[in-house]
Amino acid sequence: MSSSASPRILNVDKIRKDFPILETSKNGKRLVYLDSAASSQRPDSVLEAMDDYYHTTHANVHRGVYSIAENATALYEKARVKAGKLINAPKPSKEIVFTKNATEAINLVAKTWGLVNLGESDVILTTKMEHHANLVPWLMLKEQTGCRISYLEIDSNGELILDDIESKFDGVKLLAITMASNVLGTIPPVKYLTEMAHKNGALVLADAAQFVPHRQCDVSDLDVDFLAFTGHKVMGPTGIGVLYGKEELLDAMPPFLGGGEMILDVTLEGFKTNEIPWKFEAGTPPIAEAVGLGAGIDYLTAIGYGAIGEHERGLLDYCSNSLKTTFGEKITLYGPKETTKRTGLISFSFETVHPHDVAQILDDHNICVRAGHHCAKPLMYRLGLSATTRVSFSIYNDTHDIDALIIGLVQVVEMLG
Amino acid sequence: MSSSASPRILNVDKIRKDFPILETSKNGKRLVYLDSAASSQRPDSVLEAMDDYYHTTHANVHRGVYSIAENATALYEKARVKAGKLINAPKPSKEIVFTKNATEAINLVAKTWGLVNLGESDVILTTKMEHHANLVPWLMLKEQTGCRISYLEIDSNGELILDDIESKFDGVKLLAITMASNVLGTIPPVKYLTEMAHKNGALVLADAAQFVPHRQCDVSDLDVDFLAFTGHKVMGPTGIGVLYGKEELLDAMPPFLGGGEMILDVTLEGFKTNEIPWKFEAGTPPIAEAVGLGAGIDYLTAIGYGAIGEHERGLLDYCSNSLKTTFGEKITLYGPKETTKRTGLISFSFETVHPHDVAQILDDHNICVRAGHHCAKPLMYRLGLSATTRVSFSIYNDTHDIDALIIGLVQVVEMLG
Amino acid sequence: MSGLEDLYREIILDHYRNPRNRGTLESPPAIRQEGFNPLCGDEVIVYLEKTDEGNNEPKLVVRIDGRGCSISQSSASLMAQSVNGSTVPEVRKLIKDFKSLMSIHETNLGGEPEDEASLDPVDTDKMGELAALQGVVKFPVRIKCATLSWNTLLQAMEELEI
Amino acid sequence: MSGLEDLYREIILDHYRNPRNRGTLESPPAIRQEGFNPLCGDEVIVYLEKTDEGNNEPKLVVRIDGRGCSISQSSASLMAQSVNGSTVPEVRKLIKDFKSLMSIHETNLGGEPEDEASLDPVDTDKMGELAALQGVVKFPVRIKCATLSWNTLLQAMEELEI
Ligand SMILES: Cc1ncc(COP(=O)(O)O)c(C=O)c1O
Ligand SMILES: Cc1ncc(COP(=O)(O)O)c(C=O)c1O
Repeated sequence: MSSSASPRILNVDKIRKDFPILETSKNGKRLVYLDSAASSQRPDSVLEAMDDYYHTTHANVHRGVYSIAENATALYEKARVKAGKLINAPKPSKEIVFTKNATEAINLVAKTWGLVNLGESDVILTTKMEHHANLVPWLMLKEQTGCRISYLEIDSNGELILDDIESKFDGVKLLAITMASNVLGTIPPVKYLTEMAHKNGALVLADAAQFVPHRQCDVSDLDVDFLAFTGHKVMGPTGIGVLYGKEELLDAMPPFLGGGEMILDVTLEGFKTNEIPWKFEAGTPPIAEAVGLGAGIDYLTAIGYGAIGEHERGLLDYCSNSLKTTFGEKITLYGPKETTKRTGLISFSFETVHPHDVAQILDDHNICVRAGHHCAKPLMYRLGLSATTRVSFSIYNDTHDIDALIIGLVQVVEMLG
Repeated sequence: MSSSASPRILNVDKIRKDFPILETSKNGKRLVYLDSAASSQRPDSVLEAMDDYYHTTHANVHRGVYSIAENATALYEKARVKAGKLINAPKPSKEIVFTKNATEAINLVAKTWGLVNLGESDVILTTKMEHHANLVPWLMLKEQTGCRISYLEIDSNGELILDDIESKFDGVKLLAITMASNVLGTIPPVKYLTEMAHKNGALVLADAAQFVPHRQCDVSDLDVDFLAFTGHKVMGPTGIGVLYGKEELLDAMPPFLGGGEMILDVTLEGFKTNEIPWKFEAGTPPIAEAVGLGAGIDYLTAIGYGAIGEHERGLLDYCSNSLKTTFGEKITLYGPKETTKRTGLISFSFETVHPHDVAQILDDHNICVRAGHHCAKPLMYRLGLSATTRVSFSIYNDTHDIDALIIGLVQVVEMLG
Repeated sequence: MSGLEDLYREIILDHYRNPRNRGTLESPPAIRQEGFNPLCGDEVIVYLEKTDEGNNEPKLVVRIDGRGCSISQSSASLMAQSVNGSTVPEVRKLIKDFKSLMSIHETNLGGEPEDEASLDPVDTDKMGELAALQGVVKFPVRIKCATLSWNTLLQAMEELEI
Repeated sequence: MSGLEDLYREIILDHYRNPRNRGTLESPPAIRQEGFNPLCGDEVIVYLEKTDEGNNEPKLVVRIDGRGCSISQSSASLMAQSVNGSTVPEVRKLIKDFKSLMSIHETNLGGEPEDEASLDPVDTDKMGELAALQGVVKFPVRIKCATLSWNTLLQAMEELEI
């Protein structure tokens, strides 16, 4: 067991001081936050960056000639470059579009590239472990265009079944795939599948919402065509998401929303669109949120993906071992067996206790876990479940959090088991 | 002249203390912010509300069983009710949809209600003084559906020409109209036009982005069907906007973006949409931004629209008189002559100096004004201009700001006139 | 712990572990109505039928399927127990009382009450075992669990045009 | 004030007040190319034609229409003055030099330089009056004003297939 694995890699006690919410308590019990996959907490440097922006610089961007407006624009565009560099985008200032969240980023592609490029004979290939954000936009597109959607199956470990994969690409125009399942933690072989897709003339959209917070993401290496992630899961604020798209694709796409900023000219009859990325950013963008996201990215990269990954793997091992040792047959853990094949989260279920009740009783211990379908109902149907309980880790979690979890779960089983 | 009008109504010195950015200076000159129509500054209570939210409560909303998630949800939904009450929505918890900005709010209506309800024989009636946000979405809809767009003309005072108005509603399915022009300040008679529209079987969408910051907005009285405004102009943060829609209309509309939160069920084949307003809020919403907007609304309403209006009318009078007295024939002011018919902004132009140069030289005095087409190019074409200079007022402006403006403009004319 | 014990009362745990009226009815003639809790994906399927009582008021027959947490499933079981064999007016009264029991907190979540009448005080003594669900109001998020089967019942009644 | 005086040099104000080569050319044969500055709506219309010089390199003829601020209009006037009567290779060199003069700050606005070569130092002595626009780089937002006519020229040259 690796009970001391995490302290060796990250100084969690020091990190926690940057996150004031983790110092709060309820009925004398400190907050144990094990729901970072839903939304991470953010260090104070993020809030300070936003407050500082509002205190010294705020003005609307791209349209002002005066100094604070210029500075606001520069800060906003700098955040864009930072977001692009985080995922190694070749041309960050053109290929990064700020959206309101990852969901909007994926919808943007569906409603621009998708509407123009897909027809009745085309197929969107996806998987049975997608988050609704990477599924419902395609189901809507299916309604609009008559295209078909096909699904890669998963095996009992929650890994994609890749047998006979070449044949799955028949008629496929787009592979829309998660880079890390928010329920199972599974990390599919996106680079391999992208090669396969490209060989078969399909593009690839990667949903990296659960990947970017945990692992180094390199779009240049992966060669995916589109990629989405979301600010509030990478220590940034709510209200901002990121779409990466290859320059030539973004260039060729029709605009998404109409309004200020996305146009070059408007007459009573029509309009000319602006250059990328602004073509896709109608209206006043999330300026302060971009600044905050930049600070979140700085914090994350200062710690480094190497340490983050190692830390999380340590917690994963510790947690799954503790769960299995404590609850044996009573508990089922989902997802890949090997920790190297997954991100830092564990979904599990008890035979006799519903996840909602698990979360409710844990809340009495001030422990935050997620219970439900995790916005992945098709996966739930596939697993034959209506819900699971999920615990997820970030840099501010340590083995004490997991020990508290186990104590709480013991009481759950006592009460309702 | 009403040089002392404003101090009597509002204690601007006290108000300014709530806005730290107004205490900053550049080269020994304090910031004179006259661009609130582009984006207002925000009181520290807004930033404190957001920081406090992140420090004590943050979690993803609507899906968590644990306390901080419940509290986050409650705060988010409370902000919705606050936004609804601000505009007197009959059912705030159902009829208010949070978007990323006003632009998205209008696009939402165009891409859901519009796509379903408009065809080749239908007309969208709008005006020649719309912001691109209330024009480009309809131009895009025209491309998609073949519907026509017709425009209400304006007279030389920048007021709508209402002669023979009944005939203008022929074939009209939607009147999309601003409640206050961001260039002219004009407040069109939206209540009267809404009656007219309804009599002729048309719905009404009101763009209240420039109205809600300045005047009491009452959707129950106006009876408009949809209304949009934006957070960053009402002392709220960036990254959030508001759509109001009548319950039965929102209920009947197809969803907008697809993803988490907007669904009841998802299978491999299709999905069932959630109830309003969540049906239109795909993905993680701008949670902290909603909390901040709520605090901004509290600040605004504590001051009260009565005082705000009176204060602004005082500044309007003072500023237009000063401009006319100082520059006489050299300057042209746009918009209605009577201050009661307009909001607190003035667009003007000098015969010989381009607005960009005006703003540049004023920036040297640390005075922020907007120069350009103000995202209203068709209006610019109509006025025969490529740009104007615009000054706009808020509760933290006083006559000193205007005095500084005049001094700056005198230098502008000296240098380039 | 007092809050938790209030939520997980013995009656509730009993109905969760031993749900009453579980099963299906042939549909048609019965109405089959699905209900989802978007929060967690809990699912309740209500089967509803009315008996032919000649000139007398028909009575309702209800069966429950689906799965979910202790609150949604016990509430469905309690609902079925109270509804089965009752007349339509009796059921309407039950629904009204149950919603009153729950709706107080729904308001605090930021909503308007559905209608003012729903805020009438309820006499929990007359509600029998149903009153055991009262502890739920201290846990606003769980109200949706508790009301799921009732809302589904209402939809089924609409379908039955009663 | 030193920054401002650097921006509004005498040469610039002169070209703003008395623009050179203003007018139109019949199109076709000339290319008519519109350019917009999305920031402010400034508009430059470039008319471009090449002369027939027999076996020698053709020369370019340019006229300017449109309206905008002192920087965009004086830059257009300065551009027209330098381009008129020059050969295509000469104009390409001019464009490159001018962009170098400007592009340093574009990078700081968050963009990548268009290509590395554009960062070569320029010899402003050889640029004549054009060098007066150098003060613009201190005002990043105005770089778009200054480059508007040049980008529009480039597009017109593409249309002319030269
Ligand atoms: C009249 C009007 N409508 C709509 C908008 C758009 O607001 P936003 O950019 O926040 O979407 C603005 C502000 O720019 C405006 O002035
Ligand atoms: C895998 C995955 N994709 C997409 C999303 C959507 O992110 P957001 O809600 O910020 O749009 C999430 C998070 O909920 C996720 O886990």
